[in-house]
Amino acid sequence: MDDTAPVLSFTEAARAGLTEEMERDPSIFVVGEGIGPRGGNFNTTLGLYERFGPRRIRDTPISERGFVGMCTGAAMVGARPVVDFMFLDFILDAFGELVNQTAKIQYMSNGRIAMPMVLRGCIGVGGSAATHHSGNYYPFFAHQPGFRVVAPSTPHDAKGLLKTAIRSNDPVLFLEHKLLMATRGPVPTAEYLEPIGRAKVKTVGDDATVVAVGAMVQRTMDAISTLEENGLHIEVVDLVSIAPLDIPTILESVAKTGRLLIVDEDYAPCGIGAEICVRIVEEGFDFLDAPVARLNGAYAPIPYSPPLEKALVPSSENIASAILDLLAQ
Amino acid sequence: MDDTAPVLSFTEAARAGLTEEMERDPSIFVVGEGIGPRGGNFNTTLGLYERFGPRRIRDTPISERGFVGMCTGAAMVGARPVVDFMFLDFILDAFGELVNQTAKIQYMSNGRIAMPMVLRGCIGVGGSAATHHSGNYYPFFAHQPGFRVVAPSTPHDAKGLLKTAIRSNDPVLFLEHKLLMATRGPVPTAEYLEPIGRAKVKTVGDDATVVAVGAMVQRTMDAISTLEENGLHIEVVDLVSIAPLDIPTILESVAKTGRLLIVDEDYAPCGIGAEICVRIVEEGFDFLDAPVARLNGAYAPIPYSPPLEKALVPSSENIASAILDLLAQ
Amino acid sequence: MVMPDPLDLYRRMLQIRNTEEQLARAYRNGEIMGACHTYVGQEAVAVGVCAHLTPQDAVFSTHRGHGHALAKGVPAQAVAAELFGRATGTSRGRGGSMHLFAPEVGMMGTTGIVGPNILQATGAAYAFQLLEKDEVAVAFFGDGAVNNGAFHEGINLAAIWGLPVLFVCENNLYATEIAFAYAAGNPEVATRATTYGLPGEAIDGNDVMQVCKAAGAMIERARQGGGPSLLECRTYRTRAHAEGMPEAGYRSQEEVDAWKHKDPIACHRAYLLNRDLATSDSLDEWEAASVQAAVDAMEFARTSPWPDPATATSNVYAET
Amino acid sequence: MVMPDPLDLYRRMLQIRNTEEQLARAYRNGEIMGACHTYVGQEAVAVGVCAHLTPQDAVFSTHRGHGHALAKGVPAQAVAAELFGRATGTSRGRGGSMHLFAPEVGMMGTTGIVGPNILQATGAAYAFQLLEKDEVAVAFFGDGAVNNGAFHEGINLAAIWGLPVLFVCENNLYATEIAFAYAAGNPEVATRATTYGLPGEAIDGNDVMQVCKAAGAMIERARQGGGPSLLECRTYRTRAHAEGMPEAGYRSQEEVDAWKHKDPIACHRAYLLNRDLATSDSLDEWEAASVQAAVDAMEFARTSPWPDPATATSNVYAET
Ligand SMILES: Cc1ncc(C[n+]2csc(CCOP(=O)(O)OP(=O)(O)O)c2C)c(N)n1
Ligand SMILES: Cc1ncc(C[n+]2csc(CCOP(=O)(O)OP(=O)(O)O)c2C)c(N)n1
Ligand SMILES: [Mg+2]
Ligand SMILES: [Mg+2]
Repeated sequence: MDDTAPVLSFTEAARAGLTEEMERDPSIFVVGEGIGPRGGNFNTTLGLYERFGPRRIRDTPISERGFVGMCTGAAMVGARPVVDFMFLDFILDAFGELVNQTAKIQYMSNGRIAMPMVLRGCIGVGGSAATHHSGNYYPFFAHQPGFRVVAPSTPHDAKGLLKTAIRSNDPVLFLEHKLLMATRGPVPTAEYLEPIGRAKVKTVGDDATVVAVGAMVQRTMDAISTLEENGLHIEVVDLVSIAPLDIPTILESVAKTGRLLIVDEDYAPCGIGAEICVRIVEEGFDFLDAPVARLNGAYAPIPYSPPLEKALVPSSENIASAILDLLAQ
Repeated sequence: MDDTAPVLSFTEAARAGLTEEMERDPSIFVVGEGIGPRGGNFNTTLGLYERFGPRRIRDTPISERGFVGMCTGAAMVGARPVVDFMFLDFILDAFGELVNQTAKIQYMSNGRIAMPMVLRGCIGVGGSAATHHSGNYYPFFAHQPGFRVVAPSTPHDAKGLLKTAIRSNDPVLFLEHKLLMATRGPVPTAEYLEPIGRAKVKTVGDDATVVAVGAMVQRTMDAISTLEENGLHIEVVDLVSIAPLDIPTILESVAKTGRLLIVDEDYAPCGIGAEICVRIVEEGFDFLDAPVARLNGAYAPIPYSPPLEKALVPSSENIASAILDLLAQ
Repeated sequence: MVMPDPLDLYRRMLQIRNTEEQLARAYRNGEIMGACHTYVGQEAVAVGVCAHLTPQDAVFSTHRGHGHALAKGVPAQAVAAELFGRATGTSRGRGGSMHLFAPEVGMMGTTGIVGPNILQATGAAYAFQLLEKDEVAVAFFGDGAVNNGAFHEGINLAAIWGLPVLFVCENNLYATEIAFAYAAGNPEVATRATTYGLPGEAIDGNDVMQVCKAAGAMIERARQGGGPSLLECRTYRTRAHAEGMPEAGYRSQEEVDAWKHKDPIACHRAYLLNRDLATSDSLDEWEAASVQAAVDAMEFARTSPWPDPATATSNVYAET
Repeated sequence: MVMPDPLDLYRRMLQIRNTEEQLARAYRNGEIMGACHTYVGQEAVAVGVCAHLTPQDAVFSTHRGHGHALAKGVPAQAVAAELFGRATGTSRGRGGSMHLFAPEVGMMGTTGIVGPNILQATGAAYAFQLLEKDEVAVAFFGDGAVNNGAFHEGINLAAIWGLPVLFVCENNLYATEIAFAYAAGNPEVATRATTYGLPGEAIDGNDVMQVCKAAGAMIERARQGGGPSLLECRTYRTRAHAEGMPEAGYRSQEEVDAWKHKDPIACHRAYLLNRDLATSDSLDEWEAASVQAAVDAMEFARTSPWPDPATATSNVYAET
């Protein structure tokens, strides 16, 4: 990656991408609570109200179902809405609109109506946000046909993927983990797009493959640094795209390492790790020298108190020992 | 099973269970659209309005979010609501209430508030009901901690499980496949309860294990009858309980057969088959003589036209050939 | 506001009525599957409203949407073929009665879920305002939708942003068999407009001229930037909630008969004859022609090919 | 209706105010995490309403719920300990500020999601009616919730079934920084009651005696089977939306100052003194005692043990 590139935070990078796209295409508009003059609870739209005005940067009432259904209709006649949920938890009040309408209208209209719509929000456990502001929820949208889902882990990917999401004619969930928003990294000034559906190999290794999602990517990098001192070479794959999954990249890695661990903060049952596991079993069973392993957040609503919250999410120590267990098999 | 037991339809059996429980416990009430004098779109409450009156058999406006949230509050102070959605598709408008409230309040209150609530509805593909009346959705509720989910495939289990669901202090989804509602079978007159969380072995065999869900159970039985003529012995497991999963029963079968196919009408990604696969890989990898296989409905919204609708759902021919493929591995 | 030709209104109502009578027969024959909700008795509403719309204006309809689709200009053959599940249908048989999409004439869909179309019409209006177009959006919905959160949130959003959308509530007194008087704390719909700060009016939804006048004024207002309105059309469905459903005794025969006497087509026929706008012979001729066209539409559907199962998973995504 | 002792109302408001001032300090010290929304300026509402409730009556509150919890009788220590995340908190530290549950005194929860508590209060009232209990349910919610579908559906359900529930809207003019006048097509809340067919009244929410009178009558009515009511309390939060949030210039200093002059505690103090119901010395003594109690509550929380991480997954299900 270009080291001379300016360093931006995840949020700044995503905002730069949004700004570029809004400059390019006047049919793009953003709705959400506090995204107007305030610039968004997480500064996702800071300064954009002044730049694009109230019709394109629209503060809403607390009507999640209403404005999601509204944006669905706006997309049906040619506008390109971006829904900024602040916390993604609030998307659940619009779930009926999304699953029965947004996701199905392209199909039901036989492809004559497009559905260009971005649904963005803050996900994940951290900062004692407690159970109504800590959800992940992405398996819901990976299960239902009609959605694309991305969870970038770097500022670079945040910018490139948000631009791609906005240009997509499919509804795309753009997920921003609360622990990543302030993280910083190089972001090229020249325009670029990141494709939806591609995972990224972060470190090359042949002892085991670890696929990590979102905030778990850096935590996994921390975990393997200690292991590398002991001569273990772990291939870390940043999943990046939750729907569709980049199975070829994971398969290629597992073909080499024979061992796979999926690290996902979200709940295990019917989660993304389960889907990756079955896909690898279906397509690469003979590569496997050991059972595929999952490391997930504990199966409970997210508590507030720091020691409880901490206990539910995989730590780098948990990840390191899960890798060692996998290698011991 | 008792052959002298009277033969009832799936719907009659479930209704008998509901009636017994309502006779037993005056804190049970049912809400839904058309469940009053009309007796329910699927006769789920036929005759019960006359028997229990309007407060216990309550017709509602089209306010799914409203009455689900209402029932959540009623359960919090000691009533035992049963929500009858008619078509389960309508539950999605109440998804925020269910995931953020119903499923979390026992935990957030540290177990001081119970959540006895049954959510029942018709699921599945059939009869050209089209995309808004054909959903399955159960992986959503299997992913989120706090729910129990059952999908009985026989009148016997429908009655026993609905009674258990009503007595449970957890929110339980009771799913009734539209193609099963009219099917008939023996139902003992003596009271009985079926436990949540137990799968049932329908046929014993040692060549392969097939786990089937809901309407796929009978279709799988049809499929293996042809195979048995060719001397193949398939062990068919009726999953019955989607959350929690009865992994021990499946594991025991796979230990014997070494081969596993999961047949599920619902979508594959992050579905129930993926979760069963990863659990068996985690706990029974060495039992497996071949990759675990899934057979699911095609990944698309459900269309209306019979030839299209038929094309999306596994047929007994599809199941038979999937079994042969598995055996050929 | 230009008032449409009363004769065209009559022709259009006839087309809807006769097409649906044929669809109902086809349903009894098992040629139409799933749920089929006819619009019989409510034709004046769709026809009176859509008479003011261009093909670029966007209509969002309900589970009871055959009349809205036909009034918006979707060919009867395409509607019939869709209900017959054929490749020549509006969605090549994917949708059926509750999923009619014809964006080429601004028919943006019917829905099997009560409520969402109110929000989608609000959204189309948002796009029209954003992109500075002259188009307006219309949501048709029943009394049953009024108790749903979508009504509350959608109308409020349209009101605060002054969006060019008309909300047409077809109050036919029942949601399936549940009376609006039971389901709502207040039996009126139009007066609720004050709660959201937009104009509201209740009219006789069986009088196509009245619908035409009221809707025309509200649509013109929206087109000129005057914002949304709520129009309550008091009407009645004279057939069962859905074809094949028994009349479970939730409404009296007297009530049904009284409304049948207010049949919108019969009333409008009288209007035309009283004003010498047509002769009964000419109207009888149209009637015969309309029945024939409806029969032909069924035949078109009946003889159309089934969709190819290989296409069952196409168009789930735009990029595929 | 028996009017509560005005002195008790004063003591309770003091307790809420002083406890929250201490909580705000603890937040600045980093002893309280997450989001902390104070009730400062709105105390008269919770106190005036809850003065009429028994421990069996059920209250369902919002993200701004400390005042409701304290007014309903949850000990300040338990509230403070919960916000400190300690094992001695109302939910042993699981919930924090937005998830306060104390069913033993009828505090059925605060919520981090706007809307659901309106529905849950309706449901508790449904259960009370079904089980023929004398209890009533109360939902507190802000002006922001009024534009949400939960308001529309919940109030309608309560109205059509005559449920014993009181809906208390604390209209403090803003939802975060979004003015209700912008977010709603109609700036009034109480008048919306006619849309749902239940009684509604708008009052000065900073006058605890007025709140007490209005709420008392509505609660008595509900208890006697008279059904639900909607009470709009016009009030104001004088602190930021949440602790640590900047006042982003969405409201003028003049407006804030004007409301600070209408501070409910200062007004009620004047009321007590004017009527010789208390001496300023005695009120000063209570003030000092109240501050001390609040400080002690913080100390209790501060010195309480952290919850055991091993308990982090208990009580997800009843049967485990
Ligand atoms: C969210 C939702 N809940 C329930 C249904 C089932 N349903 C279909 S039509 C209908 C009644 C609709 O009544 P109304 O809105 O008055 O329209 P009408 O049938 O009278 O034209 C119901 C309850 C549905 N389609 N969607
Ligand atoms: C469904 C939902 N959307 C958004 C939020 C974020 N949020 C928390 S408080 C708040 C404002 C609430 O305003 P109001 O109801 O007036 O209560 P107040 O804060 O003024 O007491 C918002 C938008 C939320 N908690 N829930
Ligand atoms: Mg109706
Ligand atoms: Mg407010």
